[in-house]
Amino acid sequence: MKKLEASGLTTEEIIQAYRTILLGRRLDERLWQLTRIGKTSFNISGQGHEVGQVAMAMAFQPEKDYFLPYYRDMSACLVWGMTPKDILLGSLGKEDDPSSHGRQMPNHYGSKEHNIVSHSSTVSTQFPLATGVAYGAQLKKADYVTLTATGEGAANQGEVQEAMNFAGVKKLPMVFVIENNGYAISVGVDEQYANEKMSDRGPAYGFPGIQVNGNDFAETYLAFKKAADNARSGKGPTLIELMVTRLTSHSADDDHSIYRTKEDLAGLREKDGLTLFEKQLIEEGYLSQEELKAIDSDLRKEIDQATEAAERMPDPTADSILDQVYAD
Amino acid sequence: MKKLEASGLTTEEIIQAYRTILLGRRLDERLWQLTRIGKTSFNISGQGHEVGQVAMAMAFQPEKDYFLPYYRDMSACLVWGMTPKDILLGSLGKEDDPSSHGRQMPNHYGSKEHNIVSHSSTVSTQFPLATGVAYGAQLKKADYVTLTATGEGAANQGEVQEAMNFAGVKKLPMVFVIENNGYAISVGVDEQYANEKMSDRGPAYGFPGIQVNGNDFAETYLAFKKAADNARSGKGPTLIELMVTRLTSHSADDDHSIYRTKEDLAGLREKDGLTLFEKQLIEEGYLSQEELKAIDSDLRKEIDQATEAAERMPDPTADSILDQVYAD
Amino acid sequence: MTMAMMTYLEAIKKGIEEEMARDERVVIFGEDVGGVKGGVFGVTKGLAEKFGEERCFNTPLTEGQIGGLAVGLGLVGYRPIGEFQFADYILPAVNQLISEASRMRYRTKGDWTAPVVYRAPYGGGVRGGLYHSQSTEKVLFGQPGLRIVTPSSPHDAKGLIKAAIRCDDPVLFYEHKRLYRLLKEDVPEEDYTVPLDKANVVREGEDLTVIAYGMVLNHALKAAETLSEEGIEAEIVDVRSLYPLDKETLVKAAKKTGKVLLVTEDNLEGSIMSEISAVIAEEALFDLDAPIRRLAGPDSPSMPYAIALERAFLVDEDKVRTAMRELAEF
Amino acid sequence: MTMAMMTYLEAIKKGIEEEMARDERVVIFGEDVGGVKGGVFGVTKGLAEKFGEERCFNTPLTEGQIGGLAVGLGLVGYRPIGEFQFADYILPAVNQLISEASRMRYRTKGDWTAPVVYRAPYGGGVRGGLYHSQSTEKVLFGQPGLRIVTPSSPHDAKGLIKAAIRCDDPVLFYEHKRLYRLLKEDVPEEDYTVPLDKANVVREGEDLTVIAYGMVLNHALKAAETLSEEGIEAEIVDVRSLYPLDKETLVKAAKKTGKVLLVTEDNLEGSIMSEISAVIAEEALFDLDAPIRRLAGPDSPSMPYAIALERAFLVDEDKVRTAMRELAEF
Ligand SMILES: Cc1ncc(C[n+]2csc(CCOP(=O)(O)OP(=O)(O)O)c2C)c(N)n1
Ligand SMILES: Cc1ncc(C[n+]2csc(CCOP(=O)(O)OP(=O)(O)O)c2C)c(N)n1
Ligand SMILES: [Mg+2]
Ligand SMILES: [Mg+2]
Repeated sequence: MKKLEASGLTTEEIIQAYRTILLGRRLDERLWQLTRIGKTSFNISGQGHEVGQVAMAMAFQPEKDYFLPYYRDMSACLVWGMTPKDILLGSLGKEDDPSSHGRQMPNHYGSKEHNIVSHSSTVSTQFPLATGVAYGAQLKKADYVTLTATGEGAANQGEVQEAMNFAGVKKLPMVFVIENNGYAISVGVDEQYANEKMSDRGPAYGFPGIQVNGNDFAETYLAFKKAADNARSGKGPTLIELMVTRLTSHSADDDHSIYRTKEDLAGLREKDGLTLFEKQLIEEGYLSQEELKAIDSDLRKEIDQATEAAERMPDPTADSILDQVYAD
Repeated sequence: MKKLEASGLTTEEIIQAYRTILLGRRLDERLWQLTRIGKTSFNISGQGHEVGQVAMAMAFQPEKDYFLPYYRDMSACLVWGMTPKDILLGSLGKEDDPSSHGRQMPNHYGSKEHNIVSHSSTVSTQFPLATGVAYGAQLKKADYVTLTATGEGAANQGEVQEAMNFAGVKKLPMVFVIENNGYAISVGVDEQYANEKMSDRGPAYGFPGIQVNGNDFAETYLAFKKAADNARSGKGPTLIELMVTRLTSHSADDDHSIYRTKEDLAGLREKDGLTLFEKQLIEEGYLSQEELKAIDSDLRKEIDQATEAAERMPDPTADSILDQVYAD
Repeated sequence: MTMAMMTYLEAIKKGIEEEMARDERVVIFGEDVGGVKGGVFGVTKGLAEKFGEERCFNTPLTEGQIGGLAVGLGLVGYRPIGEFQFADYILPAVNQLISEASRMRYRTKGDWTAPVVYRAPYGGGVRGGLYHSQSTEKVLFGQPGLRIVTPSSPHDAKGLIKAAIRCDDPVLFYEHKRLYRLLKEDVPEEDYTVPLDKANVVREGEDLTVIAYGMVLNHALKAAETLSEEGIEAEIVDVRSLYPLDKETLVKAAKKTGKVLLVTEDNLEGSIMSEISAVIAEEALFDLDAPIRRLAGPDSPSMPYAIALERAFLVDEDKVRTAMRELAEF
Repeated sequence: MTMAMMTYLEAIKKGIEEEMARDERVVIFGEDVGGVKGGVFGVTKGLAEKFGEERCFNTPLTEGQIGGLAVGLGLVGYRPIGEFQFADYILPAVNQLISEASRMRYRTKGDWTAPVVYRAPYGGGVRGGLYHSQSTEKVLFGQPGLRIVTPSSPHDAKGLIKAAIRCDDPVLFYEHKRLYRLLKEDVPEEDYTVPLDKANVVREGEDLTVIAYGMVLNHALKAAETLSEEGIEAEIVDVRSLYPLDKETLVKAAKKTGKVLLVTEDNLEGSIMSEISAVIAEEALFDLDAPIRRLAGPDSPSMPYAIALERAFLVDEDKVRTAMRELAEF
């Protein structure tokens, strides 16, 4: 059975998925560059999460569904409608940054225009918020679905349980995702939780919990499709544990070579969903090696242009510091 | 099969259990009296929880095990070593009240002497504390076990999840209890959680979760015995959901006839573990009707004496208001 | 204007009810808030029946969730009111209130907002012991983006809750649980609001200025009547807007008499009165004829249960009167 | 006395290490605290290896649990140190800190106690944006039973953390993250402690009194040097004990010069400086020659990320110097 075809998506959609996955990778590489040369002060990266995130996000209807992401969700936000320039404006702390207008650190993705709700740095506070957004759908009799994400470490926060518990009680139209990359900064899963799978927590709140391999595009897409469909049709929430890989250090302030074993680090490339996805594209005849390359060089150009455009944009000015503390 | 005998306890122990169960009931009745006549301002009652609590507490070794109770746990505290006078001193807000020296509201049971840790009114804050007490056993290489309790509504608090998660990770020698009486003040379980059983949450944190019928003395005792043994022998924590009945209104400030159905209220007596226990005692030949009566009148006398003794004790004086804010 | 006699509690209930009738985006929830109980104090009694279980509902016993649920509903256009059963139980929700509600507007420069109301009964003198008596407003005070208000009369209770519900900012609305049934007065049946950002001079006087809110404000008002017979006339200001403060009114009232007594039933240190003192010391120093005096509870961790201890903690009418007299005679 | 050059960070680490060596009841934990990482700032690096994984360990990412775990360990005789990775992330643990840690002793009249230390890096100027820059001490300030301290020099850092660990009260220990590597000085290698309840006059002067702590205290010290060349001599007091305050020292220093400048990098309103102002206004009013002046961040919800905004928020050396000069010339 062909792996990508199993998703049921069209060739066009699969190629579009690939473009977004690669865009996420190349854009993040650009953010690291900007950090290294001091044009931004920080980056936290979704490398190794891209395939899972794109497959996840494609299962939703971004023009009406809400997304409450966490800091690694750049690729999912691209599917939801944010542009590379939007992301860059945030990293550069520019006035037109749709996430925060330069007020939050980089990677705090949000966009009113695209139904992507702003998140804080305090992990997992978006979970209770997401239940409010989802309860709004019930009140409005609207058929939008709400998706919210966090990491496997942050998923242990009490607020996450409280939110999932409420979602179970109200059968809210929503999907919870735990992106499990095995680490919370330096803390491995053995020190983070003792249950076998984080997805086990869904049933503990009265709804399904499913673990999926985030490097398996079709498996991920189908699991989220089903979860989104269930939510939309009134069958209530689902928790999905998305198994992914953290290819980089936790953030620009971290060096994972200190606490990850040599074997772990050496094995990372093999666990890179992007490479696997490219192999599948070629094997299943979607794209040739040449075409992959062409897409890559297209995207690099797009990112260069976006970077230039973003850099030219104005910074927030000191006199705006008290704007929008309160209404009026 | 005889129900009580199945516990494996001696005749003496079973009769002792009965005395404590009945003492809990009669003492609580006294607290209600004191409230009605204005000698204390408040009561919150464990009526309907007594059989389960006594069976639970008897599975521990109060001379070394720690207990972090919640406000309905009077009967369990009696097993742990508190006396009726201790309880009364608390309800009357007396200086010698071992729970709080008159500083907390009634029913906030605690006793340094008996390893019963003070609890706040803020529900479930004792759960994280209990993990600290239990981690202390690991550090000391001591073989005490830590028991902590809350209600099925309060068990949804985020701090409960965080504590259970930690206990799973460290395989702490402890037992968590959720006393499920079907109501959190007026809120029924359907509005409180959507999982079938609260005990399902144990496995979600990597350890066993067991639901037991708190009116079944032997079942309860054996489940806690096993949980305590497992904890003591290094096999880690257990969550036990103790199914009990709330025979009274939530507290002296509540009137449950407003929100409980007529059938629910009418059926309460049938769900009273005390009556069932007495029937079993007679059926299985532990005690005669006469003997039951004799015990009852003994206990009533004991409570009368304790009440008189407690009432004679001094109140805290205004000038002590700033004592023990800080050390020194 | 048609008037109706109402308690402080009824006035709050009426305000909520009117807003729910006028704007279907208003929803209310919390522990025991829905169903037939309608709150442990009965503020929401009848609302579920009137507006349906979708708009007035029970939540599980989880305050962090109450805090965040409100923000989420606010994001998608609702006017949620989350009730904390006691002000003491805001504490598990502090993260949501500070990290989310109070910063949503600022961190998106207004793209997303949290037009939510949190209600919480606070205050002591009800034999509530350490955890049913607290004044927790100091914990949330000074978080720009969040408003904190509290009414001290039935009239203000109705107008202020209505203003809070209509406000585009998150508002933490404190209700003094001793005042619920203690105060009763004529309240307009018409629609009116009380501004969220204005202190209120509730009594005029020349001899000293008392600044307070809640139960102790009512003590000051009573004390002022008896002191008036002694020839002492107190200017009394109800802070009402606990945060941000209405500095203008407060400073003006301080300057007017030159003698300032700040009264709170909370502990002295870190209370709202400390900020008010600082504002006055900054802006009215040379108009003062006496040191600014703060009257407050002792610095014990909240209010003990035993009668003698509770009394020792409480700032009662006598203590207020004595402090007023002393200051007037300074 | 043998001295060794140490940064503020090294001094804290050394203090913890010495206490762990001297008292095996001391245990330390938090997110990334154990293992080889030893904290995101490296304060606990090496402690797990030295004292074992039982005494220095990682917790799951759950601050409420960190707060309560510490109290529980304190109950059974340990001297736990819980680390919050950033002071911003104390917020999920506020309930445990206020409802449990700060009230355990009082609510049992000393039968049970919580001799715990909570460490938290606070403060801005590190491009940390809204949630890695906050001064959250105002949230926990004024909770009797809880102590809050913060060192402003390497010397005090070592002595104060040691005193905190030995203290029978719960102590919230704030560490300014900008000072971690910025300050370096000779610190005694011997065992010493710095009292938890004493402010410290760090510079004597006659013209004005500056009261501050943390980064802005260090700005004031530098500004004082240059102002000295202009003939202005500032008395500078490090608050150090944020709660309870050492009122005696603060009031004395205020009276000495009659001109008081209170500096904090937090927002103005509800800050520790407001309480200090209130205390001085109460106890030193007639010794003042100028209104008490507070210099603080603007009332925006914490510190924005973009450079121009962060700068606009921060109270820097220039702003402190200007305020000092203005007040001296008043
Ligand atoms: C409440 C809170 N505590 C601590 C932090 C610091 N912190 C940021 S990310 C992180 C680890 C998160 O790990 P995980 O949830 O597994 O997500 P990942 O980064 O691996 O995707 C920590 C501890 C924070 N931001 N918020
Ligand atoms: C944090 C907090 N929120 C709310 C309350 C008010 N309250 C006290 S008991 C209670 C209901 C508890 O129900 P449950 O946990 O089922 O225990 P039960 O009383 O039924 O034994 C509530 C809401 C509280 N004490 N603490
Ligand atoms: Mg992770
Ligand atoms: Mg219950």
